[in-house]
Amino acid sequence: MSATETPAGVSAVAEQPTISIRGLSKSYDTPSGRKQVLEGIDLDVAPGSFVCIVGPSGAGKTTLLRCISGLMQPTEGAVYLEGELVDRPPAKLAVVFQDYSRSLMPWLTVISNTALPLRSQGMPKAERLERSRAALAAVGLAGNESRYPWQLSGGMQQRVAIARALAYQPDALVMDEPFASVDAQTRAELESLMLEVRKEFNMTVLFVTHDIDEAVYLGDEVAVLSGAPTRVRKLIRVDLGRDRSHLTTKSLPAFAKLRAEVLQLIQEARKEPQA
Amino acid sequence: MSATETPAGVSAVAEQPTISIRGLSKSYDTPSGRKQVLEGIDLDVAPGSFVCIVGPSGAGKTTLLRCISGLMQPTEGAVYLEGELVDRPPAKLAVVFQDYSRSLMPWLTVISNTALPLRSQGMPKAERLERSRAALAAVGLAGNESRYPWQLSGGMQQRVAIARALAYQPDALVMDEPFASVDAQTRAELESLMLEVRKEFNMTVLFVTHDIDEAVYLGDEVAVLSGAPTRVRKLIRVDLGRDRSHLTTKSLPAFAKLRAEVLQLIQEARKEPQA
Amino acid sequence: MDVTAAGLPAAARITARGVRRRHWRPSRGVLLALRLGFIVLVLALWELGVDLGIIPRSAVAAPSQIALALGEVVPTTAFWTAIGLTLLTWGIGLGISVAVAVPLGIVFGIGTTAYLMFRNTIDFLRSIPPVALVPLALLLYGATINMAVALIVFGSVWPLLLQTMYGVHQIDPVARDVARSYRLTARSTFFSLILPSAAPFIATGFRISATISLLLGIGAQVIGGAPGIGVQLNVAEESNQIATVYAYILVAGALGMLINLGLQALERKVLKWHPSYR
Amino acid sequence: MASVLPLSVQSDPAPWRRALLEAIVPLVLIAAWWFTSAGSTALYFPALSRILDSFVQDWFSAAFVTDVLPTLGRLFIGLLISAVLGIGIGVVLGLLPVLSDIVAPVTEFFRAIPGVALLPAALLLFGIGPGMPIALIAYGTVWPILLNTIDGVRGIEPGVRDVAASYRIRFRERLFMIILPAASPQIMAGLRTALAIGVTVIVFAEMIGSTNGIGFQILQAQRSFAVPRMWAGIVFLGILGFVLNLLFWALESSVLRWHRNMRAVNR
Amino acid sequence: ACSTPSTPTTPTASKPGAVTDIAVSSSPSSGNASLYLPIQDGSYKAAGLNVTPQVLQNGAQAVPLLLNGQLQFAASDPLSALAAISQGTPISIVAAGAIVPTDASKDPNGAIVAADSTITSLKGLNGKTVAVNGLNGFAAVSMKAAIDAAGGDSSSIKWVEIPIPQMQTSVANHTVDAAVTTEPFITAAEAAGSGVKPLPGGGIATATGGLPQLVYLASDDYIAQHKDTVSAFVSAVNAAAKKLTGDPSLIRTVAKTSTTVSADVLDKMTLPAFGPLTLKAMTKLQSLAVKYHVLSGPVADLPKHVFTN
Ligand SMILES: Nc1ncnc2c1ncn2[C@@H]1O[C@H](COP(=O)(O)OP(=O)(O)OP(=O)(O)O)[C@@H](O)[C@H]1O
Ligand SMILES: Nc1ncnc2c1ncn2[C@@H]1O[C@H](COP(=O)(O)OP(=O)(O)OP(=O)(O)O)[C@@H](O)[C@H]1O
Ligand SMILES: [Mg+2]
Ligand SMILES: [Mg+2]
Repeated sequence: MSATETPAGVSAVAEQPTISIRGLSKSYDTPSGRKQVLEGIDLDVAPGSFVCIVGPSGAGKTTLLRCISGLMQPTEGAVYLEGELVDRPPAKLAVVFQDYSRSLMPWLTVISNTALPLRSQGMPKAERLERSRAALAAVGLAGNESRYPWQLSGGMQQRVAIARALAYQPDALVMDEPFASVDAQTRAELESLMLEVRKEFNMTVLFVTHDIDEAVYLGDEVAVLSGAPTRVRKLIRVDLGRDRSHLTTKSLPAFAKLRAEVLQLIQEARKEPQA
Repeated sequence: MSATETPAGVSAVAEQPTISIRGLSKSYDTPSGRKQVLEGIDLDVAPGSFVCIVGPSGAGKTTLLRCISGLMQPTEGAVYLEGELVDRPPAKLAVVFQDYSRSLMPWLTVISNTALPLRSQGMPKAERLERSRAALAAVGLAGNESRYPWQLSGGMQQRVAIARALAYQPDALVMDEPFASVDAQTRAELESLMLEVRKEFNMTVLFVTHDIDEAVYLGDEVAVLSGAPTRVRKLIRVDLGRDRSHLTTKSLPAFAKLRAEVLQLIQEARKEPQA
Repeated sequence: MDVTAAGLPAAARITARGVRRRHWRPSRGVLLALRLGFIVLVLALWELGVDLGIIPRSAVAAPSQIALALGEVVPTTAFWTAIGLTLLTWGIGLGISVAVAVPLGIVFGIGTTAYLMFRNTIDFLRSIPPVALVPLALLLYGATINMAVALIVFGSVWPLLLQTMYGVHQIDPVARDVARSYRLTARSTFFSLILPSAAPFIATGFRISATISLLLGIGAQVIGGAPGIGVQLNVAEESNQIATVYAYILVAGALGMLINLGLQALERKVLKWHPSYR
Repeated sequence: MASVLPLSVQSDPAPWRRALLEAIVPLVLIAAWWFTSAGSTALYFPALSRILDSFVQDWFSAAFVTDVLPTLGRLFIGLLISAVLGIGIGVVLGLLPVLSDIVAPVTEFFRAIPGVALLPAALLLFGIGPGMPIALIAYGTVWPILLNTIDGVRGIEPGVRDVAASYRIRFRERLFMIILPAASPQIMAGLRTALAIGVTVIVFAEMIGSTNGIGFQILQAQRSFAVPRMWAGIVFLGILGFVLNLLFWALESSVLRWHRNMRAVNR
Repeated sequence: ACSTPSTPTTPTASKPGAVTDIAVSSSPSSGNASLYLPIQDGSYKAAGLNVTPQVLQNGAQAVPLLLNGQLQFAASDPLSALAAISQGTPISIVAAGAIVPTDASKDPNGAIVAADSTITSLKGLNGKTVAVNGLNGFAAVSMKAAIDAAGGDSSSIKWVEIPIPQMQTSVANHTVDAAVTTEPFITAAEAAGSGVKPLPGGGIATATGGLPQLVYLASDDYIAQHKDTVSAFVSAVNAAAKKLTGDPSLIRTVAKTSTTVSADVLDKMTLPAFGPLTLKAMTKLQSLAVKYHVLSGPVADLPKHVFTN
């Protein structure tokens, strides 16, 4: 991972992209025939950049993330992580799943869930507990360490899943609607947290969201997907600088313009005939 | 259910409330002792009114809804539906669960999931299929009837759960963050759908959301909960009339004022010491 | 808090009335009493059945007679030796079964290829009655504990193997993806995902196999003469002492009962996260 | 398919590959048995060829009608009874955990009663007609089904349970569209276990009061030291179990199709 | 190939003065009195044997134990022994236990019928359902022979297998019409309220009087290697049989400790008879076995497998 600071929103073409998606297509086999979901997706994510993905429900965002994280093989095309073909889940990539409640192990306490990937890496107990505790505190769950996931509210479960990914400290982080179930205030705090974390660890982040404000506020780039079969309809560069804050950034005229542009694109996408 | 139109946002004190919550407290028994979640909640929901509930993540919204829908017994206090004590799930009340993916039966197709409650009521096949199909179409899922839930995206699953509740045509509808996983555009459409449905069937709706815009836009009243142990911090009357639209309503100055008020209350709530 | 709007009664009074709980859970003491009560009821019906001649005395002894016979048998060392040997046989047999069945079941549950290769053989083997193998077992091991253990293993490996396999199929696909994407090591995947996922099924299988082991152990004693309460049972049977026969049967049943109640209690602890026990 | 553990569900292999995989181990074992036992004079380990001779003679003759068919009938009826009882009672006890806790000591007691104790009672109730082997088969096979049904019903996903309760799904739909499908993976595991136990119980069930049947013949062969015949009977039961499992597999894959497909998603 | 392991687990050579440990399977019935008496009166010890009886349910299960050396001798149904020998099992009959008396009035074997049964003789069993302990056992064959000797037709009878302890209930309930049983169950049948009664003239002495109904087996290997031990054992058993003949009180004394039959039943019941093993008796038994299809033909070299000093 390069240590040089890339100007926000400028795809580092000279540099090797952290994530590179080339002509990716994916179709599902169903009893009623093949269902083409993704069709020829091309996308480059520069090291340390934060790319938000927005698109209609059912467009194929989750499918795309699953291909990127090596959980699924594309029908055509390929994904490269730091130049290497992704044909299995790569080591330094973490995922926050959309279906957070099922992604937590009900037999493990909150802290054990968070520490599980670290434990599997052989990290000493003290260290992994400390890291997990810090991650849980960061998402506002301090004090819930020894409870079980099914004793938590939906939003709390979702934050456990986020804490697990953060504690893992991956090079690349893939998040599927990670803030869907938290309240506005917590959400704003988590957004700030994401920006901080990204800066601190120079993480590359791929972030699916349905909240357009969030996409524009967080992203260096926003990829708007079309309706099925899905392509990248437009990749919008967000030139709002790297230091953002809820109060100032969101009141910038550029923010409002970008916001409107994304909204417009999504509305058009949804009007396209669905397959 | 009364046929007379109640002025929006005016609690019909003269009339019997559809849902009436009296001194409701709830605590969970955990190995580390009792955990008080709700503490003395009082709330009346007039027939045909739309009440939104907002509050910090983990405040106890889901817990409250579970008590109202008879799935859980309060530790203290009681809930009445149309004057009758709720001590088991009442017949004319439908629930949309927060954990939608677990609330769909994976062994049933989408349409069977939607039609199951109707089937259980003994509705003839043709009628229940028609109703279910209409409900699925209303949430934008036409054409997915014969697929299985696990073949759908997260947002689509969530909409199946909504369609199931709508097809049931209950007197009272309880929804727990029902639009959390759908895109902005679909969300706006579903919001409009909710307002229409409410009007058409004169349904009473209790609606948990984290989206403050949504709460103010949809609700006749917005109940803001405090942090744990949770009470109703404030019940805000939303005097925006019954006919609302995204374009006009959201640009009203009253809307912005209410929005700011709710946000302010939530921020305060989150700052309270957590139990 | 007397906010009695619209003529509703005060809340306090309502809760006092007590509302229907979804799952009524008796306290431990009450449960114990109910259990004992049910046992007493069954014993009373049994006693009455025999006393009134509905159940012929010559076939089934009355509980009172059995109690008398038990009174004679229990103080003897032969009785306690027999129980000890029976439990020893059971423990070794079940232990080996678990050690074989659970790992194999997990392998077969995970991999299609392995399962396809062995499923026919397994279905063949598990349909062979252990009773029919008694002469072979006797030839190989004699009328010993080893013989009984061999029969137990042959009979009780299969239910556990199958249950484990089905349990592995139960893994939530999302949890599976978590394990893959965080690249959990084989060890972590095994202990933190596969085993807990399959645990409810394994627990059921464990209770099935535990009883089968006991039955096969006693069977091997009755038929093959391996040491244990089966032999005592034979002795009593040959001399037409029905009450003593039933005393031993009662003991066997009681052993099974205690073992399984113990296993259930253990299960409740280990699976406290599971919806059945939450 | 190279993850750390092959956790992803492997795709079903092509039919020919599948057939090959399924056949290879049995073929190897049969060959090994054939060659190691050839010319054997050991009393209890006769040559496989002698067993096969006996097999053909014993089972593909008049005995098919007089012994095999009656046994199959008893097995079928016995399993049917235990499936109905096991699932029926299992659902009731699964839905009423308190009741199942109360009766647990007594059921666990009866479950652990040795077969020798059952014979007098069975003889008393069913005499020496076909009722007795049927009853014994049912008794022997009901437990795995019962236990699995209870545990399967108890372990139903709370989310699903909440839906059933809040929509007031009436009992019929709750049973057939929620409880049974939700518990079906575990019930199927129980049935599968019961199937093989049923085959093994035949020998025990036809030990007393019977005058025909596969189990009866195996016991007679064993007692008269006709070891090849005894082996032929054992092999027959093994094959019977294997065939029944094939049939059961067809049933299971239709009942659990949703389950299999759901697991297979996202390969 | 899998071969029969014949690992002698007990001390082999019988050096003078040394004690040889011997395990014998038996059932705890009074028919084994000639096995138990030498234990009690010390004649085994005098002959340098230390005999440990082991209870085993049926003789068929004892054969593998003889072959693998865990047992040196085994009590067995004589027909089961003949069946084993006819299949080439390397075992021999070394001694007789109880013998069917020739005097029908002293026969401890017999049939029972329901208390309200109209069957009065063996002939009356024609066409009925009769329970036996083992379909191809000594009792069944003897009873068939007895019925045919009494002018009945044993082939018209439906024979079913039921364990002896369950016979009384089965007969009383009319599950079967009659059952072939032995003491102490016949005495028990005489008791009022048992629901069954002995069938008059239902014994087997007429058909198999003088034939052994219980024999002791040893493996051919063992006999070949330990001729002295076998002889010592057989002599002790035969001597005991002689002592027991005509001394009912001695039988009772032995049975009191070797079985769990209660003393008052022992006092009432018909006691077994004892006698030596003869080739003539075994040959006769063999021809009955062939006649009633227990054996498909005469056993090749039967004399070799009947051990007579
Ligand atoms: N296993 C499957 N079999 C068949 N079709 C599937 C399967 N999984 C997903 N799909 C289909 O693929 C499409 C894309 O699904 P995906 O989950 O990627 O959408 P998404 O963009 O994440 O939507 P959402 O925002 O609602 O989560 C949907 O139409 C869905 O029905
Ligand atoms: N089964 C349980 N045992 C113990 N505590 C529980 C249990 N269920 C919920 N809680 C606790 O009760 C509190 C309220 O939970 P609830 O699910 O009602 O919150 P919520 O308001 O719906 O939050 P969210 O917006 O995140 O869904 C939380 O602190 C949670 O940890
Ligand atoms: Mg998605
Ligand atoms: Mg909630």
